[in-house]
Amino acid sequence: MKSLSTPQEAGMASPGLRAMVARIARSPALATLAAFALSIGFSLGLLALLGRDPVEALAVMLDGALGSPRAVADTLVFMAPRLLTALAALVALRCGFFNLGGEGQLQLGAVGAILPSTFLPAELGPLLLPLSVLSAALLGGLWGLIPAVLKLWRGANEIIVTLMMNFIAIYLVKYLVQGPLQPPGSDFNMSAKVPDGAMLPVILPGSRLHAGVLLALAAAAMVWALLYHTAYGARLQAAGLAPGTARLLQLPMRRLVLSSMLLSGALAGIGGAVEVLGVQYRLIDGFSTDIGFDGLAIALLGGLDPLGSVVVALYFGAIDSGTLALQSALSVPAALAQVMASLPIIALACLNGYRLLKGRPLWSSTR
Amino acid sequence: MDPDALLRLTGVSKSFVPGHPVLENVSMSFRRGELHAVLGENGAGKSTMLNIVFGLHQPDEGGLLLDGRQVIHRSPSDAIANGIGMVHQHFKLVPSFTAGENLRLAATPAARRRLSRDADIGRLAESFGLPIPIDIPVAQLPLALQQRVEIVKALVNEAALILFDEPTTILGPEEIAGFYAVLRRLAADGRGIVVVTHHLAEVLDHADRVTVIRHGRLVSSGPVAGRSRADLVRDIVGRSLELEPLAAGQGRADGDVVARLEKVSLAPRPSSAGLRDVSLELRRGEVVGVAGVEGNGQRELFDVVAGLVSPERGTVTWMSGAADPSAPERVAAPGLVPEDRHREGLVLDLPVSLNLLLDRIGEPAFSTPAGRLRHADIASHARSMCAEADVRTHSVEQTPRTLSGGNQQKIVLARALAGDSLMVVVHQPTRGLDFAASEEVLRRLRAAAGEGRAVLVISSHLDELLRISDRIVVIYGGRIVGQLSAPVDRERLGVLMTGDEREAVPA
Amino acid sequence: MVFDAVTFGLLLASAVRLSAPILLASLGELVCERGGVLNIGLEGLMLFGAFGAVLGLQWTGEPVLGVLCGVAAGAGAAIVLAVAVAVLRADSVVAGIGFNILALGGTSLGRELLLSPSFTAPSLRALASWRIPGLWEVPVVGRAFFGQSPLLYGGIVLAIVLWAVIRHSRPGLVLRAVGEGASAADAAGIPVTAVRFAAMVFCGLLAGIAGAYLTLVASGGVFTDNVTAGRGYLAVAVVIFGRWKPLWIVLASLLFGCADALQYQGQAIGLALPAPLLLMFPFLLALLAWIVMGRSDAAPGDLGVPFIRGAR
Amino acid sequence: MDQPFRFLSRRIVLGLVAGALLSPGPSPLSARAENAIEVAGLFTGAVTQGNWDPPGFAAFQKMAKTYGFKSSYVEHATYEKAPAILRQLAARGVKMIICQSSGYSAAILEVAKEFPQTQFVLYSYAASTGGLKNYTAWSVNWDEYGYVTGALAAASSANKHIAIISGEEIPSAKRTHEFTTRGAKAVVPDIQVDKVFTGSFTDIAKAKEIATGVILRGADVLLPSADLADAGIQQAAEEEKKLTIGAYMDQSKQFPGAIITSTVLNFDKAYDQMGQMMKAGTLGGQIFQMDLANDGWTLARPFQHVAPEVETQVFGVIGKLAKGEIKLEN
Repeated sequence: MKSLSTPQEAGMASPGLRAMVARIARSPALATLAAFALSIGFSLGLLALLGRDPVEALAVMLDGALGSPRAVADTLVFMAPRLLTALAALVALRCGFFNLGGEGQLQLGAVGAILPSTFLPAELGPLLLPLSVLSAALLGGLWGLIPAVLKLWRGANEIIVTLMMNFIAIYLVKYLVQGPLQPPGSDFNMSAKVPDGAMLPVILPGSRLHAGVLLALAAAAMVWALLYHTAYGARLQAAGLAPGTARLLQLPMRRLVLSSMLLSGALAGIGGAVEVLGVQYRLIDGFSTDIGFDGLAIALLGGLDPLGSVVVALYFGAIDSGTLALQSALSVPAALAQVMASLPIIALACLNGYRLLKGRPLWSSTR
Repeated sequence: MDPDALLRLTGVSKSFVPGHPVLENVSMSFRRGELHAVLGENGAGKSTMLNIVFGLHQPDEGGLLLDGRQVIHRSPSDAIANGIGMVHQHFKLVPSFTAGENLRLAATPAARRRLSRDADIGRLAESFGLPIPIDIPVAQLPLALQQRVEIVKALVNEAALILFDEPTTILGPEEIAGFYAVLRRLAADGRGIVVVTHHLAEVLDHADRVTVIRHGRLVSSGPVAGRSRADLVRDIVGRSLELEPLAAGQGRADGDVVARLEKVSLAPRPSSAGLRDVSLELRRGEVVGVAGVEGNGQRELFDVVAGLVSPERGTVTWMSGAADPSAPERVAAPGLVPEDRHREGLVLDLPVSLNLLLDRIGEPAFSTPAGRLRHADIASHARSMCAEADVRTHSVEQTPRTLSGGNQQKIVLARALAGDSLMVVVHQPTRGLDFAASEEVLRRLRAAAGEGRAVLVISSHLDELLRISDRIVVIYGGRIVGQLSAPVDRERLGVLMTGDEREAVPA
Repeated sequence: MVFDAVTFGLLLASAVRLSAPILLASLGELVCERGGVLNIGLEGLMLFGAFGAVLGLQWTGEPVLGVLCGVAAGAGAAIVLAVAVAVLRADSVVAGIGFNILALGGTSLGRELLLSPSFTAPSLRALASWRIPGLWEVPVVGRAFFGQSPLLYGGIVLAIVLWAVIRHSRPGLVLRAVGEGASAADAAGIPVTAVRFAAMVFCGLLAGIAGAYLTLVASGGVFTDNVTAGRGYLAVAVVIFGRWKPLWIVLASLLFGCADALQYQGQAIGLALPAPLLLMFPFLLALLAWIVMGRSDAAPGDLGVPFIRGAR
Repeated sequence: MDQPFRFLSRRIVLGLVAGALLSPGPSPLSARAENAIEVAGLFTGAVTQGNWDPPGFAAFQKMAKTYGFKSSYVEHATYEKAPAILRQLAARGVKMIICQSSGYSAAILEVAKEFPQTQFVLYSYAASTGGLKNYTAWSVNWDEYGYVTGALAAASSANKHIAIISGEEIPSAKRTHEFTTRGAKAVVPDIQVDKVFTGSFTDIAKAKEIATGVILRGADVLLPSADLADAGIQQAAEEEKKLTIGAYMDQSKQFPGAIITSTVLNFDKAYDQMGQMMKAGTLGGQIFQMDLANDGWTLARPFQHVAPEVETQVFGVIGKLAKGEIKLEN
């Protein structure tokens, strides 16, 4: 173990690289950008490997994501539920609760969104929409409350519990659409179409742009105001950042955790409602392609900030509509979208870990 | 140059934040057979220096010479292989492991053969004169015994140089003498012993040589013989110093009772004694000190008096006294200064303004009935609190993470004293603070009593307790074993703090 | 239909077979978690292993080489994840989730690029079941315990070996120390980062075998996208359910295998529960286990905490 | 409160870069104006995997080549994304979009009315085209398919015990189970028919597990109806030396020891018809039934592993169906 080299030589494996990583890691903006740049670069390289022209591919993606009003509408429509699950993730994370259950809460929200249409008379007309969104929020919120209750009273590990509850929710939806909620004479595992009154109205004629996008943006604004401009938000942040201090000052920890998970679940639930009432108009088995997990990634990449999340959610929406265009125009395998969404998460986790190593994390997980 | 040196530091510099060196060009040496004390204020760089020697940190400049050869300690394993052992302030023991497992884990391959059976380990520890129980998880041992495990760990690896980081804070005055006797014996066998400490008396009584570090720079290093207390203090603080009298014993013992504990008990836990039938009265205008060796129930006492934990048996009563005749039944929550200000006192990443007002953020002055924050009012109120408490920030929007320890503690103290509470409970109020900040904290606590509050100071720092308290109670094994009024007899206090040694150390 | 001896035998054999991939993966996860790393990326590691095994089979035509390729793929993927988590201190949950999505997309891309859909697998019988002469024909339990894949027998042997190693050997002591008190282990001269790295790679190795089992033994040499279908997440739950003890984990995986098997044999004996509810059952079981057992003090003290030298 | 501003700098930078990156440049797609008619295909899974999408995709490619269409396709087109994909393709000017799954019908019914210039085509099963002029469906007669395969299995079973194994419990699968049972009972009245769902169209391991189970219970002919997971059922039959059939395409080479015959869907015929009608401009508002009588699907001959009488018997049933001697309607 004894070494005879000088201290200067020691730890100089590649000073240039170290310095660069350190510089990127010192600035959150740069780190996030670097994570995105890294993943975009990697994906383009992958495209080249697949025999596609990366420049053309990039152009196709941009065109598919933002090239026309319809493309922008698609991007926004993909963004809306993801933004809502991101807000859900960040509300819980800010309170120190690692909620990986956004997917399950979204599924339950989707169930909640069609319940009023199923059980209430269609004559309620436009009244059905607020009722549906409310019921989605309620069901999602209750689903989110379960892991919080289990953690507070049984000491259950929220990571495992929320993960398991995702699967339970997915199979629950599967069961509902193949049994109780399936209308007779249906060809496929899905619920009946909701009446017009329960649909989120299209706000840009000729496109899919529906009012759910506004709902999501309003939710982002609300969460922002809640976090930074209310006493509740201040307590929530304190509880998440320094549970010991919160205990000393006798902040109502249980109430904070429960309410933040109720809110978190409700937001994810509304995400499910937005997808069901704005896009599908019915509950379909497998309607969500990991929207909940996307939300978690967005929240982290957005610096656990509501407005940052809007920007990153927009990026995820653009990737979704862009890779669709890529698929249909250049027949690029669909799996590329997953690779592109996953890379910034890993890159950012590494950058943040490196900062932690140097004592300055981007976000602090207070687990 | 020191020809007898076992280990020499040559021009060591280290900074964690660029431009803020923790150590600057420090050169010094440790010798065989010698007890070497290192003195300095908190944050002077003593621990960093030890950590560099032990391979926990790497120097930015300079290096180490072991027996004249350049060595690099990239990790503790390098240091251990080079015959260096360290007893950390916060013990580096795997809490769920037994002493036997901990020793086997830490043993070098050469030493491992002697440790294959628990009985061998027990015998080996006894041969060093340091018997330890080897088959129960170390977390369940008293701190003094955990320390012993740490020392045996270094001895098992045949360390030629053993570093101790503040080893006596967990020992009672009686135990300290015994502890130095052990160190003396280890040195006599030809080992080098380094002790980082705050306590000048220990240094003058036991050390051979002393080194003083101030603000990361070496101030003096040489034999203890011929040094005086005042002389060392000047080296440590940078000026000669007369401690301001804090008027201990000036408080009134006849003020209204603000809080009363009656036969309060909490079950003991691993590494803590719990509380046993503790009765205590706190009165307005009086500073009560709680003396004791760490881990004897201080934490539980803090929690119970603060109202954070309900006692399992016994009662705690808080009384409003005559403070608020309009609402005599209302009892304001006590102002609290916890032991660990980073984890329990502050929210390091929220602005100073919120930190100051977090417990009152819901009051009408700071948020609307609908819960919206009145940012302007919060900021102006926070600014006035900062001014009053001498918290030095550029703005109240700054986060405490960017402030010095002293400023951080002032924020916690300002919040504790801001309310109309009649009682302030503080735990280790000056830990980690430099001299001036410590004096300021003690002065404010004394002033709080002068204003008519009841002040409870729980501390393991005897000097500060003696200076500030009107009355000192001694806690040992979760029990109040004695009560002394100012002026307090230091020796008597020491005897009480050690309790009944046969009961405490089941060795 | 009735619940007769034949049904019981079938259920048992089915349960044992279905528990195999979960058992193999959770033994890997166990080593990781005893070393302090909560490896949520297990699902992704299994996927890479499953893919690598089929790729190896297509390249070489040799089932055993296929398994080896699966192991190599699992371990290789684990090295990438370990660089992120053990070396760069990436949060293991965040990085793990990202890694799982990457694995889903990456193996799917790989399948399109590298695997031939028309490949006909050679007989995998030698790998799929190893009928112990004489014993496997014993009624009821014969098929369940003496006609299984050698990979499964290997898993059981491994569980026993792991139990002995973790409890009674120096590597086990070091692993536990890193998981229980990383900074203490560091001060004792244990290279914490290296131990965690090695634990994760070992986990990848076993996840690779588990993946190979899924594709080569259970699916006859075919890789489909998302072939793991949540089994990796379930394996993480099994480790916790099994209290971080190898032998309990064997039992816990068997229990989860039973829950899975009930789904098939249940339909056959006329248990009229809808398939999704039966599919939900193992996950529900994992959740209920939590509710019943509550917090465990058996969890490694530093589980999920990135090691930062000097942090208390 | 400085929290909102802590991320502001990052947001600005992100926004600027996103803006710079995403500013609409020359649109590569509109620039690629060619004269060839563009057609597109939508598939639920991968076009290189399983026995449903690959033969359909091959027929699609062949058709595009035959008629000189410019073709593109989207695989893994989930129902969530289907409306967006359809709109994207139609807006781009794709003239014919072929969707190879009955699950897309909801998306077509929603989107088709917005794009009268584009023809939407569904292959698999559809009961109605919702009165749309630009929606055409090729609908396999799955009732007949079930009846005939049921008869085939019953005739081949030595134990008088067969099983049909499906993936998810969808209405069409339940209907197929019903007709399979009817077909089987028509040939062997006291036959035992096990009907099971694996709950997944993709999990081969589960399908294989369940297939092994029903074999050990005594079934000796297995009818696969689980898409991608069929492979597991056929493997189980091969390993346990029992019989099964190939589905949608000739699979006798893959499982030579177990396949009696394969149902071969005449994708080529249907897709060619699509191309032809597209070229002629005659698509719209119709449903084409595909059955045995019009070569919509066939059984591969000769049968393997069974006595020659079985083949005779099955084709006897097929003959009666053609003549209307057996009625399938409820």
